[in-house]
Amino acid sequence: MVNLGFSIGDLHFKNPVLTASGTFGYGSEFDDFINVSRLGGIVLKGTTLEPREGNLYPRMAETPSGMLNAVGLQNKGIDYFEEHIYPRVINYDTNVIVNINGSYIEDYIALAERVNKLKKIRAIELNISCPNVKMGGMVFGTNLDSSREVTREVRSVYSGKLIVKLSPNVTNIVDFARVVEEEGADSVSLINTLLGMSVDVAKMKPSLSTVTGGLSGPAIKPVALRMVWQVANAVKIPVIGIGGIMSASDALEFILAGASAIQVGTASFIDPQSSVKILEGIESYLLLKGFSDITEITGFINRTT
Amino acid sequence: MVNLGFSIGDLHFKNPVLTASGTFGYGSEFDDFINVSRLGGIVLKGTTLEPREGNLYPRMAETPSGMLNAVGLQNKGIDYFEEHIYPRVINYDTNVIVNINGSYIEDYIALAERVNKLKKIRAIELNISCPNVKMGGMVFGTNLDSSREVTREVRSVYSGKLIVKLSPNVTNIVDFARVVEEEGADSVSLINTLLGMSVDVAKMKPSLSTVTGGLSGPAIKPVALRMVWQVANAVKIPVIGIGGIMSASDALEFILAGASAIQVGTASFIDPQSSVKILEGIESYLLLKGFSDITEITGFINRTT
Amino acid sequence: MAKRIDDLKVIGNKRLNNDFFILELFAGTNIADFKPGQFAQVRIDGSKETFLRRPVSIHDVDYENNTFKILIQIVGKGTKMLSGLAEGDLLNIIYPLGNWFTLPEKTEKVLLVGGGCGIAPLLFLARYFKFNGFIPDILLGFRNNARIIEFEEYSKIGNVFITTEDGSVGEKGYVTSHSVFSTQKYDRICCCGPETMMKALAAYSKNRNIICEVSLENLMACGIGACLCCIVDTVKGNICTCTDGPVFNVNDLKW
Amino acid sequence: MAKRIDDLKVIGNKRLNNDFFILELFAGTNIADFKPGQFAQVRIDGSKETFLRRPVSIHDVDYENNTFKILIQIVGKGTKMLSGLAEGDLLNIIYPLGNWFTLPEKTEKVLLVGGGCGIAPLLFLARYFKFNGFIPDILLGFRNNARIIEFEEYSKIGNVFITTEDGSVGEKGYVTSHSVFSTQKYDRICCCGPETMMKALAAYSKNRNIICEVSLENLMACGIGACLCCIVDTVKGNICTCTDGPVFNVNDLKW
Ligand SMILES: Cc1cc2nc3c(=O)[nH]c(=O)nc-3n(C[C@H](O)[C@H](O)[C@H](O)COP(=O)(O)OP(=O)(O)OC[C@H]3O[C@@H](n4cnc5c(N)ncnc54)[C@H](O)[C@@H]3O)c2cc1C
Ligand SMILES: Cc1cc2nc3c(=O)[nH]c(=O)nc-3n(C[C@H](O)[C@H](O)[C@H](O)COP(=O)(O)OP(=O)(O)OC[C@H]3O[C@@H](n4cnc5c(N)ncnc54)[C@H](O)[C@@H]3O)c2cc1C
Ligand SMILES: Cc1cc2nc3c(=O)[nH]c(=O)nc-3n(C[C@H](O)[C@H](O)[C@H](O)COP(=O)(O)O)c2cc1C
Ligand SMILES: Cc1cc2nc3c(=O)[nH]c(=O)nc-3n(C[C@H](O)[C@H](O)[C@H](O)COP(=O)(O)O)c2cc1C
Ligand code: FES
Ligand code: FES
Repeated sequence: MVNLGFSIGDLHFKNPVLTASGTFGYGSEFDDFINVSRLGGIVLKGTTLEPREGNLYPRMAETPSGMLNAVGLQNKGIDYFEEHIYPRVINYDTNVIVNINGSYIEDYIALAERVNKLKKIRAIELNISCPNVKMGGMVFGTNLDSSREVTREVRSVYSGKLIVKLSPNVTNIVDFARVVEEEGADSVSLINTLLGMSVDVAKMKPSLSTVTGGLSGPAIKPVALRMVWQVANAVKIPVIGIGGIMSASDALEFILAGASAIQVGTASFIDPQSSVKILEGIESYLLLKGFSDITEITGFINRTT
Repeated sequence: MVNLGFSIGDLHFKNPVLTASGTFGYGSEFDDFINVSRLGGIVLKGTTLEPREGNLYPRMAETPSGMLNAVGLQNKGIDYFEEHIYPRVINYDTNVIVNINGSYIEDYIALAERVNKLKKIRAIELNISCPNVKMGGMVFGTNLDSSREVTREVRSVYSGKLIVKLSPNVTNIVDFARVVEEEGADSVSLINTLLGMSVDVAKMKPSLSTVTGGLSGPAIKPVALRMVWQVANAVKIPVIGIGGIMSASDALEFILAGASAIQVGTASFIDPQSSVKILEGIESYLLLKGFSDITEITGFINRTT
Repeated sequence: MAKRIDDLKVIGNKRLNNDFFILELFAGTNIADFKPGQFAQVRIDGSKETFLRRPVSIHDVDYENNTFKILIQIVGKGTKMLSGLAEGDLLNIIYPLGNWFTLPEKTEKVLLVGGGCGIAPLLFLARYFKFNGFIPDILLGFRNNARIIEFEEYSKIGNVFITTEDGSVGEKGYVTSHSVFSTQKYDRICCCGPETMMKALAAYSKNRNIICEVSLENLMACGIGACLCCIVDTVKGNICTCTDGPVFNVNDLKW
Repeated sequence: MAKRIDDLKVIGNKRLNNDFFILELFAGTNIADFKPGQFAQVRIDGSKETFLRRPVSIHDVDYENNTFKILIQIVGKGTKMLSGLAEGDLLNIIYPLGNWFTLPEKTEKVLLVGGGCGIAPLLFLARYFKFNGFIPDILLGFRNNARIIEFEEYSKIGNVFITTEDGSVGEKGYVTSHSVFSTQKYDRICCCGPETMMKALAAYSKNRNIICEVSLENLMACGIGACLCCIVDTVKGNICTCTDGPVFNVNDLKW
């Protein structure tokens, strides 16, 4: 038996495989395919204070080894969440994390306060990196001062574990990781999508209604991995790696580079069982290589190079 | 017949298909496969003042729909270039562009002065975006002040066309494009590679000797396209699109988004004939769609959205 | 109805014409309970450009032999790949997905209308209606002779009417201009095809108070309600084509 | 010698054992002029993970029938894909690339040494040497019985010696420990195989003033000298394995 667990402060995760916000619905979409409770955690679809309709169709385009999305945080708002989703989702025997989003700092604060009262939610992921909304989102995550301020304010009202999700669309992601660490974040997760675009050459117009959208999938893995490696070498809090993870081998790249855990995103669209397969693959790898605890390989490449 | 030509100031290019620096050697590597003179232009391998040995092996790793490289500007220096390469390369009946690189501003200036004397070279590409060297390169291209300064200084000594090659590893590439335009650049080319990384999970170590490297190929196309679209809408000088262009359709995405020309990079490794195939494909498309001049479609999507 | 993910064996690949082919898949003895209008998400292997699954309708189901069929039109890289599958190959598939056409509650005269690859779900739908006592009329539209797919199976179920744009078979023109609309009076129209066609039928139906259900072909990433990419703007707001659809009553759409 | 890019027809795919297979390609009547040690860059279609071409050595050339062969060891996604090629399939290939083993100028006793997939270039090399009047000894190393590839063809050319790591065939151990080195005196060794093996032979040769040429298998992107990814650190600085190699005199390497 190998120990796959890791912790953010005193919050324990039974294994390092989480699912990424916006790619795993509220878990139930996957009940027919996997036992969601086997996962280390699930991060729910991005939630806002008020209901949001998101962007116009078309919101999606396929790209080489990836996809663009411009969903734009469509969700039914926190009231609906509390009433209809929370009671259901807490039946999973895993850490359920709410991904919170806003247009103004006040939105983030109000949301964090609301989630703070949901006793079974022990962590939030502060999304300051959504590229698909006109206001808020990435605007916070690409400005150091705003990142600092929103983290500080949310920290002051939220007593659970605070994971800040970083934007890759910046010159130096390490600066952002350091700033949110200073302001009391318990963990950072990265990366959110890269801002991208595609054109329908036959129709001579942009593929997405919003012209630009967020790029995810294997295409972004090398960039994500580089950023995770940089950040893991710069902060002390646990780093959660995200970006193009399709297989256990992909996940292990992140872990070897310094990630304490990973999130499976777009992969769940291609194979709804990928998260569990990745979990099993990580375990096999550790057994094969003769390790008994995942922490023995976390950041392994940094010890030897 | 369709007109495919475009110009940077008074420098005319017979068509918009160029080859990207570092992926096309000095042209002769491709003589067996294509008639290099058919192209709109070729950008030569990055040149420095002194000879450089580049980085240690391994310098390359395959990634989903892309590759990482860490060549590190290996080249024989400007003296060798003048004596051995220049006399040969000018036999091509196309625009030959020298890609210049340095560790210090003085290097760029000295190089630009040298190239200024080579009468058959009518344009340089100022590479302030190489991610694979410890000093110079991307350090210039990710700092607005340095970008401004190096462009200004090179402009003051170089009388040919000055194309500045931008780094995608920044928060807002438009700022950089505007700054170099202000300083007298005649054109901008983008993007250089995205900083990425990969880990050899079996060997438990980074795939590249330098750990991080430059990501190129179709994987980066959506990011490149987004940046080209942003920049084309912000500057008046011609924009040259680069990044993951493998087919005429890919090239047309960039042109429809606002690029006056494109460069074919990594594609030449997969198919040494891609540049010419892309050229032919662009021509067919214009004929099919009933256009007689490429400028009719340059930035087409910006006119309708 | 639990969704499944399976590697199903291809037991037949029949080319209908230049553009259309039918894959027959063996579903095993515990074959799923399919409803007409539902679809599947098939995985495309073997191309660098096809990252996502491709949605395809359930074309026909044979509960006796535990097989089902999908009818595919070759339009791009993914469908091209699928056309190369041979007997014995495995196809990774998530199914059955989405909602289905509703069964009339009382006696109704039903018309099924399909255009292009939109005819795909209609065979199973026709069978299902007939099984439940409603013999439908079936109107199929094709671009021309070369695009026609065999409609023998449909003829066994109900009256079949054909249009081609060039008049080479059946009436000339679009389905929407077929004479059947002036000679017959329908209570219900079920439709799948190009959006312009469906919109025309929706307008026609609304004007006459005919119940009209259409099957939408929105771009999908996941097919299971997880990504919110496939939304359609309805009177209830943006809802998912893959879970709340693909079949919609036209009164719910903002057409 | 002009490089070419062609879609060549596969006329045979012969499986040698679990890991090795030989593809035979029809090169057309204007077959290229190959030299032993040269390689080709083959395009891998049909996998999302294989973006770059794969370099493979020219294994054998048949100028009478205008065909040539490549011998491939399945190690990952690309070689797996290639193993699935069938007669009649087309393979897109850039060839012939790189330099070649040098022919002795005077009478020399020559040993060819190959390990693993490094035996690939040796058959054509052996033929070439014999044709030019040098009958080589050939020493081949395999992990075990199961990995052995048929060496009949080699035996027709010169004396063949075998080692296996488990001793199941030939002498037990690595090629470098084979008794031939104590019983014979060679003027030249040509070698292709794992780096450790080549380094050991290089050291052996240098100590005894034996001419030693090795063929390197550096990672390549372009294969034609355009990317500078495949470099090897030599006494002349960093030079390209794909154009200045793959064959190097060990005295030029910093081993
Ligand atoms: C619920 C549903 C059921 C469908 N049923 C069938 C069916 O039974 N038979 C059939 O032939 N087709 C059906 N389609 C359409 C089919 O999914 C697309 O034709 C297919 O995805 C195209 O893939 P490709 O790789 O060949 O084309 P691509 O190379 O990806 O694109 C070629 C063209 O097809 C369009 N396209 C690409 N993906 C989709 C998509 N997911 N939905 C719609 N259009 C797309 C593109 O915009 C482009 O114009 C259905 C679609 C949906 C949403
Ligand atoms: C000049 C030259 C000649 C060669 N001749 C032959 C030959 O005749 N027969 C043969 O079987 N193999 C030969 N090789 C090695 C062959 O290129 C690799 O085994 C092949 O590229 C692996 O591809 P893959 O997709 O199966 O493996 P991948 O899935 O890409 O990787 C599997 C393993 O193979 C290694 N590998 C990947 N690409 C290369 C590469 N370009 N060069 C070396 N190792 C690599 C990886 O590091 C990894 O450990 C030669 C290599 C060179 C450079
Ligand atoms: C369709 C879609 C919707 C997403 N929605 C959200 C979201 O609501 N909140 C968020 O923080 N990230 C969102 N993301 C980003 C993912 O959580 C993840 O960071 C990104 O997709 C990179 O990982 P991947 O390559 O594994 O998908 C979304 C991604 C996709 C593809
Ligand atoms: C192996 C390699 C070497 C490169 N060397 C240079 C260089 O010397 N100078 C430069 O400006 N860009 C260099 N580049 C970047 C390319 O010119 C181009 O900007 C980048 O690869 C993106 O385009 P692509 O995706 O079409 O390859 C290099 C790229 C590769 C892959
Ligand atoms: S396709 Fe993902 S929600 Fe419908
Ligand atoms: S592989 Fe590109 S230079 Fe050798």
